[in-house]
Amino acid sequence: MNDLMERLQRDFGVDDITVRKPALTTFRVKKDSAETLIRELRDREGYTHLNFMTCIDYIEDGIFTLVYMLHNYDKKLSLGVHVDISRENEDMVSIHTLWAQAWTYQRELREMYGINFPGSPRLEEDFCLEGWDDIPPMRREFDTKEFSEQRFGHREGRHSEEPRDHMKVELYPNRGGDEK
Amino acid sequence: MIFDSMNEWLSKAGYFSLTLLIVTIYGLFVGALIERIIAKVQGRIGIPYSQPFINILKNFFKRTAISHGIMFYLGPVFRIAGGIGTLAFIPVIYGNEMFSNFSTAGDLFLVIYFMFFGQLGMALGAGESGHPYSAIGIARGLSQMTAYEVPFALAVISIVIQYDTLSLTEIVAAQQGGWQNWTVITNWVATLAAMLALLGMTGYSPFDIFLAPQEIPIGPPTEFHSAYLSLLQTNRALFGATKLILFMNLFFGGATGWGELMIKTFLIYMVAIIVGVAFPRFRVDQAIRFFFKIPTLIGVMSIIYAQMLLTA
Amino acid sequence: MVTATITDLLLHPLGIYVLALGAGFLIPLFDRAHRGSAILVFLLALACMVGIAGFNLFGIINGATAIDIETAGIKPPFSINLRFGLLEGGIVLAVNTAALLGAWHYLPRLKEHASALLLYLILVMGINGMVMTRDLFNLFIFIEITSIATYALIGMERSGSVLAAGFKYIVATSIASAFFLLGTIFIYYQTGTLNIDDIIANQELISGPIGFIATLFVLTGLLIELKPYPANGWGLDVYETASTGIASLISVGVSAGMFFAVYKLLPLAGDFLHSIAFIGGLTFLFSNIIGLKQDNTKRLLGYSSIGQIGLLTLAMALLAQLDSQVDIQSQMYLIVGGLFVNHLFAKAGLFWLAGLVKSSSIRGWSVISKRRGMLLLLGIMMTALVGLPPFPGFWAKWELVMLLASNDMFGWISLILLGSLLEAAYLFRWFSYAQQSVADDEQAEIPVSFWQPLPVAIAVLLLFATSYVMAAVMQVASPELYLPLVAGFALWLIDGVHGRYKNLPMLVAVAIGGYLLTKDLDGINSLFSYLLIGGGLLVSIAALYRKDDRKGFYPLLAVLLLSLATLLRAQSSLEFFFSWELMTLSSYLLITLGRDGAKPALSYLLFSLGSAYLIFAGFAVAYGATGSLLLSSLGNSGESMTMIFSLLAAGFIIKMGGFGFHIWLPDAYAEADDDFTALLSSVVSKAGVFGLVIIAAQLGVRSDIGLDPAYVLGWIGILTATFGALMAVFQEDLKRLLAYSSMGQLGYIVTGVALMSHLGWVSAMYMTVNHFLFKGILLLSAAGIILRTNQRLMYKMGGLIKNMPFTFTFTMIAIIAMSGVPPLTGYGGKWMMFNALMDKGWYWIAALAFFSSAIAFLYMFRLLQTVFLGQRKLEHHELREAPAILLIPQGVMIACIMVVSAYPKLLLDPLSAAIDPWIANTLVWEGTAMVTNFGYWNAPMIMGVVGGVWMVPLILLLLISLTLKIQKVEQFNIVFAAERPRRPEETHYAYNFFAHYDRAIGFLVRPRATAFWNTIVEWSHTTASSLRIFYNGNGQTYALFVVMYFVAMFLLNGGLAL
Amino acid sequence: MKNSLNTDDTLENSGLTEEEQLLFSNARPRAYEPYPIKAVEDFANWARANSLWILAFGTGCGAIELRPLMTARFDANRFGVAGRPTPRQSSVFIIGGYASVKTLKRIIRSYEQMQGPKFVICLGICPINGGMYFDSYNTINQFDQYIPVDLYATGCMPRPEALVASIMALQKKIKAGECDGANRYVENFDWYKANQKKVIKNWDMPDYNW
Repeated sequence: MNDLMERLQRDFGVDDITVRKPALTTFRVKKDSAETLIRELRDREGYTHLNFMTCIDYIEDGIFTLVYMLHNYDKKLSLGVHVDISRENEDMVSIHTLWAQAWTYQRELREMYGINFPGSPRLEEDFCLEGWDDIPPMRREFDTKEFSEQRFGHREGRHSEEPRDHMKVELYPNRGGDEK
Repeated sequence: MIFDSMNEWLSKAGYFSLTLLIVTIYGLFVGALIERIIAKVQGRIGIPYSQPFINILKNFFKRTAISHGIMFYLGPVFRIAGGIGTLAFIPVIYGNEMFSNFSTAGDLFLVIYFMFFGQLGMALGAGESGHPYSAIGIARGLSQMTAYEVPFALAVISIVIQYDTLSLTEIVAAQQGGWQNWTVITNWVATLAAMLALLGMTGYSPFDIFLAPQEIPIGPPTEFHSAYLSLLQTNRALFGATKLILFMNLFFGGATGWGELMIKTFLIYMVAIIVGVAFPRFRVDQAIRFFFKIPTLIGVMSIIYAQMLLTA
Repeated sequence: MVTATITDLLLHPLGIYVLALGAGFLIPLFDRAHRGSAILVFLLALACMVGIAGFNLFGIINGATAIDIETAGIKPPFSINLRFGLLEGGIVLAVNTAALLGAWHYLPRLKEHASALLLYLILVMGINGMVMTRDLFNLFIFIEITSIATYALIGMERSGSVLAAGFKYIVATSIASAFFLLGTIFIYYQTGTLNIDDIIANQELISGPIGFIATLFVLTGLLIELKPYPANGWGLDVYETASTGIASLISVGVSAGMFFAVYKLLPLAGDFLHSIAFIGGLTFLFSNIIGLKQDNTKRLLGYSSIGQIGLLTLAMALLAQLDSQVDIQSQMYLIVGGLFVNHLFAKAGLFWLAGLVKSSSIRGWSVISKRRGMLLLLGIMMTALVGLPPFPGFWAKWELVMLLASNDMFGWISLILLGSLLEAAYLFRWFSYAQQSVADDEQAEIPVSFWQPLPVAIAVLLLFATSYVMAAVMQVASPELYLPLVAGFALWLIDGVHGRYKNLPMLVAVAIGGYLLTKDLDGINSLFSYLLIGGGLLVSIAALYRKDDRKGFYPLLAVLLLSLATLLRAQSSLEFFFSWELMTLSSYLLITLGRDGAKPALSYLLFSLGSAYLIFAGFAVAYGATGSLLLSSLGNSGESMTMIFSLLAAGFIIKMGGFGFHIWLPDAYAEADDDFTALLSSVVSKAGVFGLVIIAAQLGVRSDIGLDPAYVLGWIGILTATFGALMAVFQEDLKRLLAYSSMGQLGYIVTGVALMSHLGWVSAMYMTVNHFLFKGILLLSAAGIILRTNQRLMYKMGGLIKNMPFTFTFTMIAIIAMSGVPPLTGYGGKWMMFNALMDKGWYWIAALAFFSSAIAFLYMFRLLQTVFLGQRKLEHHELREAPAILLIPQGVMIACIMVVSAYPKLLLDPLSAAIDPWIANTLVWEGTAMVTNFGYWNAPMIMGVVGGVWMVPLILLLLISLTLKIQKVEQFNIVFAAERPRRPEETHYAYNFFAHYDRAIGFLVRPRATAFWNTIVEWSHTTASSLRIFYNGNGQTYALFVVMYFVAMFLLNGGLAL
Repeated sequence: MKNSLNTDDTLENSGLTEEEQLLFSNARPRAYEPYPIKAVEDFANWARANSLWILAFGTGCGAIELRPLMTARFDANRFGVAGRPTPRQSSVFIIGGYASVKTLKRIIRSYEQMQGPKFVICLGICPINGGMYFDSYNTINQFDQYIPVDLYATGCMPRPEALVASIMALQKKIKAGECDGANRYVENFDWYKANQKKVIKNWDMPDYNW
């Protein structure tokens, strides 16, 4: 494993290598070399399986972190490849040429985050949301509560309580909610 | 002269209406009874005895309906006409002129072929609904029918050889005088083949794929509802009971009274039910292949057996 | 008196030679003056030759004695010794006519060289000489003259291959002449004479080894000239390369001369007759096998020529053998003459056509697909060549086969029939290429003027004339027999009229003709006449729905329907077979008129001819056994009865598409015109039923011998029914489905006939009528559907009930009538057949009948579901109902179905009455109920009960509907939740409808029969290829073959034993 | 809330292409009157109450609570309850908890395909006010804005016992002749349709799924 990481560090300049579990290591790689690196991992290193790919919105840093989770069946090892892309320029190289099923993930990411994967099949089609007409809902600038109230309405009479306070009242009604 | 024959027709029609009523109610009732028995086996209480009747009433009391066209509208009519007609051509109670219905119109052959009448009409009605699942259900149902017809036809030929007649009345007459004269004893091979065919005919598991409630929502009648459906439900009870009466007449000595009829048909029905609850469902091509193997073989043996009986 | 003498002198047969030689001298002279005048002299000379031959022949027919000529007043061998008798006259007239017509055809080429004109005349004269001479040496001289003239004429085309071929030709014929000359010398040595009559008179002098060798030499020399297989490569090369004018003359003229020379010497042949017959048969068969593989037009014609000459040789040798036992001189004239004239004109005509079309490969003949006149000529020539009626070849073959049969020579009969079938195969394959129309840009313009095909047309007329003469001689030429042809011809004259105006005359013609032909029939024939003629007329009314011109359709239809009428009134097997072949031919041509009809029509024709030849063989056996041609004497055939029955039944079953022989049926039905398919299935197929009933009546019932084949027949019938139904289940094409269904339904009828009981026959006849009714309706409905949707694949339709409610209703009723569901007609047929089967104890067949009628439900429902129900395509929303003219005949038939359903007695009484003379009536009626040993059937009561039980729920539902709000919805308003239907195509469940059934028992219907017949075709092609190894194109090899041929003859005839 | 019934008898079906207009009915649903004779209506209501056929369409997490109903422990068969796989033949629609926008579209289709009289029971809190999904971008908050509801069985989730109780309550309500959801839907059709179209943005089906 260390050999591989050293080589990747040398060849691709990966950083932020973290061993999260004995069988799971993650690292970060530059956007430009990500596709080459993943291809290398698939073809040379036996990481033939794409577990999933997903995205994390770091709105504070102005980036999306794409996570490609790869798996090696022979060594029973997983690798998480993190790729940072800018929130303003949310384009990423499509990997559907490596794994045909990746286009599904990419469609989902396109719909939920608005990330573009040029060349990926059926990218513009609806995936989960039918007829979505707002900004992609998983972007953190999207205010879901406001959207919900505006679109779905709000029924009067609903109120929320802090569970801890509520349970105190429920459990110790005589003491006014005091647990002592 | 004309009035005489009119009178005769009218009285026959009147008696037949009575038969029809009894058989339909009996069919619905026995359906509920079977449901309750199954429920008991499963540790439940099960439906009330009145449930089948209420279901039919409920559907009659539906206030809206749609129609896909004239054949769709007529499909259930054909279906229940097939059921009623089949019953009309069967003498229900042996030795009772009142309940011999219109059996002078034709013989066993007529009954067997008239069974197709309702199926064909229903298939056309379901076809016009335009639902692909209806068509799939019919395609499966018809295919399965061609398969179980084979052992049944062989068994019928066998008993026709045995009794040398196609007349249902005479076949029943030949079985009178004690249980040892029943076909099930005298020609048990044919009975076995026919009973296997009955499993397919009743459409219970393992031969219920053409109704497949989950995969192709209940097959041919997918689109039928409201009053159409209540006609179909009535027919299901009526036609089921009619088939049992036919089997009773052919293989179990017929009946000389309504009580005997009910007991015998109920017991015949139980065979299909017990097999049904015990076995999982066949795919339709498996079902076809099944019928072409063992039941057909038994049917073939039944003809040989009948010929041996004849020479012996 | 003086004038008479002058006339006599001028018209003396010798004038032919004088004319030839005289014109030969004059032509160069006139040529110097003016080319045109030379041509005039040339043509005049030829015309006079024809005239002289005709005049003298006319005299001889009218009782004048044969003319013997000895020129120069000296005795042979120094003079030319000629005879002009009946045979000589006929042949000379025919040859000269062919030569004249050929000259006309070839004139554009001939007139380029004056010497060519000269040579042509010399060649014709040589042939005349060969025919007329009575002197061996003269014969040799004429052979040489002919050979050299031929060689010179071939040499006119100065291309390498032609010259090579010509050289091979001259080498081979020289060797042959050398053999002949040697033989002549030996014969002269032994007999001291060269006069053929003297030689024959002194036949006993030719004896010992020398005599043997002499005869061998003479005969072999002549036989080689006839180009026997395999020593005939040289001849084929000439046919292939020489221009058609020459090739035709070689094929018909030179061969005729040689052939007649052999004929003259036949009395000498004695023991050699066997080998001559063998050679002829071998050549006939093998040439025709090899012909299968040929694509080159002229070479194909060459094979055909050689084959025909082989057949002639065979016939002649066989007849000569028989002649020694009984006197068959008149039949011999008929057979040999008929075959000869047939070959002469048909083959010459084909060569001339080939010359006009100038396509070296038969695949290129599609250029004439638009030239209907030329197509017609081509078709007639081929028909004649194959020996189909009404051409001379038909009569000759009939006589030949009958004669052979009466002498128990069945081996030769099979060989002749097999060879004829093969010949038909490749000739009509060619025809089907000629019919295939090509795209317009590929349509090469063939520059043919009106006058150019005229020789061919005249040849056709001559063929017709000869045919009628022959028929007259055979005493079958009744106007009734020819009525179909006359009617067809009359309608053909108005074929240029706009399409719809032709239907009415056709209907009138058929109605009147049919009435005249069938008015005095009784019994079964009368019943069938109502069905075939009445039904045929009814279905033909529907043809009005087509707006286009349909060139040729109506004349052929008239021929077809009227030939059915003549079939019904046939008293003798000859009339029967004549009508049968006419029916086959006209239906074949009608199928070729369909969209892609050419290829399926070919297989239809081949199977039909196969079946016809089986029938032919059956009749031949019967004739052999009874010595009578009457159909009613079939029953006297004693021990051969089983054989006759099997042959005839096999023939009829093939025609009906019986199990294993069905592969022609779906394609032919599918590709024929839609309204014609209706006729084909509902009417024409009944001809097979009629034949079957007739032979069953004549053969099966009268003795117990018929029983065993009847059981086999019953099984064939039921297997046909089962597999027809099974195959119909898996069809996507509407018409193919109906075609297989037809096959299946006819299977039941076959089984019904095979039962040989009264009930069985009544059921078979009842089902025949029923099949006519429902299949007529179904196929006419299909015609309407196809007209509107322009589509035959069922899964591309759907939901048409909304557009075509009448068509749907009619189809539905027809399908209920077909399925056997009470109360409609089908039930009665099934019930009676089941009863009859149980009566007979055929339990297994009964079980299969049950099964197949259950399977039939599958395809019947599929037809209704996928075409009329389910989802309608967007492009079909605007479709209209089928035209009224299609619906009216259907409506009439529906009415018939309804009436017969309610009162089957109306139909059953006449059926039963027709059958009563053959089998004792066993039908028992109790009021309206029919009672059998097993059960009873009360049709009116069933109808009443079903009507009643149907009305009750209907009224109930109508009442409930009053309380309901029923909304009429559109096709996509079906139950759906997750995904809505997008397109009707995706929502219509129709393609591969019974996929699960296929998975379960589809293995039963994998196309085994097709594979079998394909293997047969493959095998015959392989055989053809392997038989061709002798033809390597090398002149030396060919010469060697000629020599080896002689050696083989020597050895075969026991030369070593000397 | 009671809109006057649109007099125009056809719907626009503007969500469909021109070709598809041919394939779907554009008829406007119509309300039905009770039987003129009270006794007949009562009898009919009794029959309807005792034969409740539930559409087998699990729309949300609550569908899991439906399964035990048929088991030996709860045995809803006793009350005439049975499952039915096709909406045409069903009379009761049980909304199993939260309904996402995507599912709502299917619910509307299925509901409209059911034949009246038809009844709707909502399970759980979510159909009432969104429940724990009150702020979700794709879960509707007030189900009765889109489909008329006859009965709510609240809780998260209600147990099968509660479901049985609600079925019995529904029966009582039907017998009393108070379940006229189907008619309410028809009478306020335009209002319901407007609400539905407000949340379902890709309206690619006819306005009423007959």
